[in-house]
Amino acid sequence: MVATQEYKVIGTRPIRHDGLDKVTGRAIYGADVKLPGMLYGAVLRSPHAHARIKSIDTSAAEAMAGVIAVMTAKDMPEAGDELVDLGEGAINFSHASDHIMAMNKAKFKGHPVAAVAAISTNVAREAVAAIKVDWEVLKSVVTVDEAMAPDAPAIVDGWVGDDLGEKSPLPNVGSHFRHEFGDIEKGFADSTTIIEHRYDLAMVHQGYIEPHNGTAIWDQDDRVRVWTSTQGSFTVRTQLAGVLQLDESRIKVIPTEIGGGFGGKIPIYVEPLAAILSKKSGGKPVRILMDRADVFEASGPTPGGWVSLKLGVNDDGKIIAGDADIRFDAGGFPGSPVGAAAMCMFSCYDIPNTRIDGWDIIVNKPKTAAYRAPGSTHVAYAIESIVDEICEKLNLDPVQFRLDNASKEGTRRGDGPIFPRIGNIETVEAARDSAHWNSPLDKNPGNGKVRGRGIASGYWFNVGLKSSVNLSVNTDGTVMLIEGSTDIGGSRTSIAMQAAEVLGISAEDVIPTVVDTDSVGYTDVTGGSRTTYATGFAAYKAAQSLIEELTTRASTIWDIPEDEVGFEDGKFSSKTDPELSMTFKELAGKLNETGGPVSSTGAVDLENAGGGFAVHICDLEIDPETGKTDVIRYTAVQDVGKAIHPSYVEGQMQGGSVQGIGWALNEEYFMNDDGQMANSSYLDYRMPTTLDLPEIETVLVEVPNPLHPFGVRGVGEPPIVPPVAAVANAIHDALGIRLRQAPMNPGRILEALKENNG
Amino acid sequence: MARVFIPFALRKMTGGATDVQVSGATLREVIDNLEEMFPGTRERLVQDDRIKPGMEAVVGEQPTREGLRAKVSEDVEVHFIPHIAGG
Amino acid sequence: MHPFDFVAATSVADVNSVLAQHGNRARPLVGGTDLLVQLRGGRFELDAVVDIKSVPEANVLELNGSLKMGSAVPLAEFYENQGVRNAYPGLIDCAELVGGIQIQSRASMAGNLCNATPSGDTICPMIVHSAQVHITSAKGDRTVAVEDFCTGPGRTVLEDGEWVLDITFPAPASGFGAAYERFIPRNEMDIAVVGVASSVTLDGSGKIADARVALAAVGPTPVFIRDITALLVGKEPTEENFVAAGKIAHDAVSPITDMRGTIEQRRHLSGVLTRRTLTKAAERAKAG
Amino acid sequence: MVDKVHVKTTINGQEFEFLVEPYMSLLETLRDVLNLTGTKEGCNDGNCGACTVEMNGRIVDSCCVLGAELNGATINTIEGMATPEGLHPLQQAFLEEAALQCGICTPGFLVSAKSLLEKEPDADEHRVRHWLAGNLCRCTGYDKIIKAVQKVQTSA
Repeated sequence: MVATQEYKVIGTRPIRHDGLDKVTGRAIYGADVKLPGMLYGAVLRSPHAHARIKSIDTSAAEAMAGVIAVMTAKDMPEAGDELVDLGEGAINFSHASDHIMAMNKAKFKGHPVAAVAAISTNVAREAVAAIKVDWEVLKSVVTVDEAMAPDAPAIVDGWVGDDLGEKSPLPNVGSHFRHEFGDIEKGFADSTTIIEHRYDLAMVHQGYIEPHNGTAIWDQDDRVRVWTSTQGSFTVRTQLAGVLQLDESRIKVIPTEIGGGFGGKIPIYVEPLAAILSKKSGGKPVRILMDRADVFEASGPTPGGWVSLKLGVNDDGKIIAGDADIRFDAGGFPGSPVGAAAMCMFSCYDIPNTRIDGWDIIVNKPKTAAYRAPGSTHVAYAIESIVDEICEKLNLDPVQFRLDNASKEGTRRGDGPIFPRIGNIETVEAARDSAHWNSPLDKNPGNGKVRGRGIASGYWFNVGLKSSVNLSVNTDGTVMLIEGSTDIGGSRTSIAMQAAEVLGISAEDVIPTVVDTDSVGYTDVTGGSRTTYATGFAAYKAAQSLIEELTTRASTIWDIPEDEVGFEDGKFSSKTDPELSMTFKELAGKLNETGGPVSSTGAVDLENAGGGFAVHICDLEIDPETGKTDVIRYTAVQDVGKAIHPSYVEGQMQGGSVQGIGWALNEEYFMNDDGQMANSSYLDYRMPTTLDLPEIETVLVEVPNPLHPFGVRGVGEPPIVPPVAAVANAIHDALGIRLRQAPMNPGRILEALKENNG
Repeated sequence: MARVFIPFALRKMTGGATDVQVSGATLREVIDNLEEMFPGTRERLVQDDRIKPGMEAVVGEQPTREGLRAKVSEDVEVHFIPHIAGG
Repeated sequence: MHPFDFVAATSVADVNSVLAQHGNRARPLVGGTDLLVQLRGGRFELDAVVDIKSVPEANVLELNGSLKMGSAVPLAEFYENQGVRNAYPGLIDCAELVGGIQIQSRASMAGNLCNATPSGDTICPMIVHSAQVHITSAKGDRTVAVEDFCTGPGRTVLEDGEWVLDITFPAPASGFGAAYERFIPRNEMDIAVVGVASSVTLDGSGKIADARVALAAVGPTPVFIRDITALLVGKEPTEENFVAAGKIAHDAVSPITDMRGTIEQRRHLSGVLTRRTLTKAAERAKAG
Repeated sequence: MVDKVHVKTTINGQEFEFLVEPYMSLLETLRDVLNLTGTKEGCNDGNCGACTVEMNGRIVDSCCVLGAELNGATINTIEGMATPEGLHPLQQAFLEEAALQCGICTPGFLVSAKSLLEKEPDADEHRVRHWLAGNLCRCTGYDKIIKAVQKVQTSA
């Protein structure tokens, strides 16, 4: 299970470089930015889920003492109405602009309609409260099924969605696509066991603790500076350029530390409003912070919706047919991750005949964004539950069934392409061999409660994309590493460690800094589980160039040909004269006599890192009288490629697992009849607390990724995929009921028990 | 010849064929030749001389990072799939 | 947020004077864990808040047979008092589960009572302990039983200028036991889906001399069910009788369906938790 | 307009004297008036603990306290946890155990955990989890946070 290659730095657990600032309160996050002369912004948000703006009267706000600037959508530049590639996903800037501030119509509760900059937050809020909007409240639709009704109100005016290559007659279809391979009818005809169910999931939020924020200066030369906590400063720059209709070179994005993202801090929200208010106030800095309710109601949660799945199995216990219909609510604009969901649908299994329909449906809820393996958790809930049911029905061991049907190199994915070398089987085997799976579970512990165990698999892609790194050598033998990947969970260190490994120095001797968009080459978002892989690869390349240059310098010092200088184990030495040898540090001290500073650049644009697989095992205890459920033991097994810094790999697995557990048990957007989220606070959104969890055990399966010099694979996303299904299967093991609606909260458990008992 | 998998939404243009053999040394040539075989397919795959936004071309096993310039070898599979993002 | 003045009161007279001046545009501040959040959320506006935490009479915690608890005594101070722990385990049940430690450092039972949410965790336990609320104002003092204090969601018997100075709990009778249990989906930090407080007093023969059951989050105010008292008095503290009491609770409550639970779930839980808390209260009564 | 309130207080052992708007929370006062931005806002309604500080010996959510209440009070924030001699053992353990990812909840957790270890140095795992339940973390799943606290307990 352990990669065989010997490393000096990789695989160790150094203290992260930014740790000291973060445990002392010194680290500067978005809300900590304070600039001289700064104004404070506030946003007026729609109180209605769906309403036309008949008029807006900002005069009272403008007249208030201390108010410097007021804006509405009329102040937003007109943006192009076409799809533009963002590297990580595509965007329609006209929709983006309308999303950031509603032009004619609020499409979800919390949709911004005006904003104010004032001398204090309190004045700004009072001014916002003084803005009068004349609303025409429209019927709202918040579920996929409501929004697809022929008489549903059209949410995006003029939108016509694509339905399998034709224009959709329904107003709220963002798109409908299909993947179909093999002979699906014959597959089911040949099946001896067929199980079909629909699985519903509520919309859920990433739940990062730091609210969105943005501080901007738009100066008289039309240069815009923006401070924000984001997963991708360059992505923010591209989005701002599109929405503000400026050249990218006029925009400088300065990323602050970021308090969690999980996909939700890729889109922009308040940043362009701060910029426009700054422009309107004569170039004064303007800071806007969201509050927690804003975050829930008006940032980018992950979709709710449903997955209807039918699986057919033959007498040999092989899945030979799979037919899925996936419908996601995109929010107030088209663009849910239903595409990725479809691509993950059958990824853990080798199924010859498959059909997948994906529907992206516009509803009156916040526009969805990515959330850790977006879409994959939804489909895993369906397929892993049905696989569990098949195993129960046919009396098959769930692990052996997964092994017998496992996708592997050469398997055709549900969306068509063939899998390269993947670690699915190794991961299932590691789960099979884990201490947890082999431990007994007392299903009736005698305290009136019952226990159950569930297992589930999951898959995510792990993307590659673009990253840039600059290195420069200090004369004391340390190396500065400049990168553009914002660090959400220790990536500075995992990237620095890769450079250190190449340079033969310690992790501490590589000093990483995340810089603004003016100061390093283009770098895609910290997301898609790509950062340690792609930015680490860029660091590797930059370090290789550094060694090349330093080899030249050594040859200068020793006055021998370059090709006679070797570099191994952190030492430069002559291949012919054993007396001539210098460590990296020694050579660094002599650079001033060899031509001055040495620096290098590494830039990559990588293919996907190959898929990552996770298998989770969940034990839980249920009070059948109340439906109260507690997870009492949990193990996450995952193919992680090579773990650069194992502590932070474990941390990703633990954190993703716990988000998934929260999703399974309690988290949801609870919508009231007016299309409004009734529980837009941490109090009622019910994310897991320390007391709701056991230790999260981790098993790292290290199958090195052949596409990366150290074998790195993305690790951040697969851990959120299996938990919902693992919890569902454990509930079934405990109570004999199958819950097909998430969250599987105590109320639903009680209802199901009641139905079961007649 | 590359084996080009036709996205479902385009299968009307290919008479229902799910995959077709198409010649071409680069993705651009493959798509051009596909257009000759099945008029109308090109504009569904390409915009402004690039793969359409929101879509990725898989040549072999992975989405290509080289766009229409991607080399297409004999017997390789070509797919057009939705763009993969992540969180 | 509408700007308001801050007054740090050091005497009952200070508080009375501010409240007399501003009427319903002023309120006492103890923990702030409800008040400040509600002000910030625009639930209502105030012109003044008066901090009563430095008023000596609001800070008493006197255990002298009965228990007198000032309205500013934070939950943490209450449950850290060993004498109180020994005498009133049924109150400790609720004091230890409001919010997290941070909230318990500040919030008081009187504050919880005056906030008057139907789900308030400490109100029902006070009811089953037959607690009396000491209300004061510039016009004079009066006393109200806790079960009569809340009149609707967020509404109480307090009139403009009045505030709660302290709450008195009678000395636990011999053979008295009480317990509180709430149902929440998580293990902390939640609002009760249903909360039930029960107290049982056993006579010398082990029969029930008195029983009080009150439920949270199943009606517009905390619900004190006198029918259960009537059912149980004179009976044995048996499982069967407590199940019957639970049935009464199940039928007597009038919950709503909202984000925290459904009508059916809340009725069901009312029955279960009534049985459980009566059982626990009776155990404590036997032990005590 | 309302009058500002005069506040004299001790923060991290140092005396401060300033005027504050009467309606400003302690959190806003620390961050916007005193520039002590180590205390973070996560929810502003007492449900995440990111703004935890110690006030008169007890941990509180500073979003649910008024700045004006500081008068005469003693406050300890994350900024006062390390001394010129070095980090607090909890800070060191959080670094060594990788008990933070994004770090936004970290100051609140550290202030809460410090208070627990001072009051109940022998708290068992359940009690540690119970004490810290008012502090939300979304990155770590809490596992490494609990281990870091336990590490300090066993090495003390």
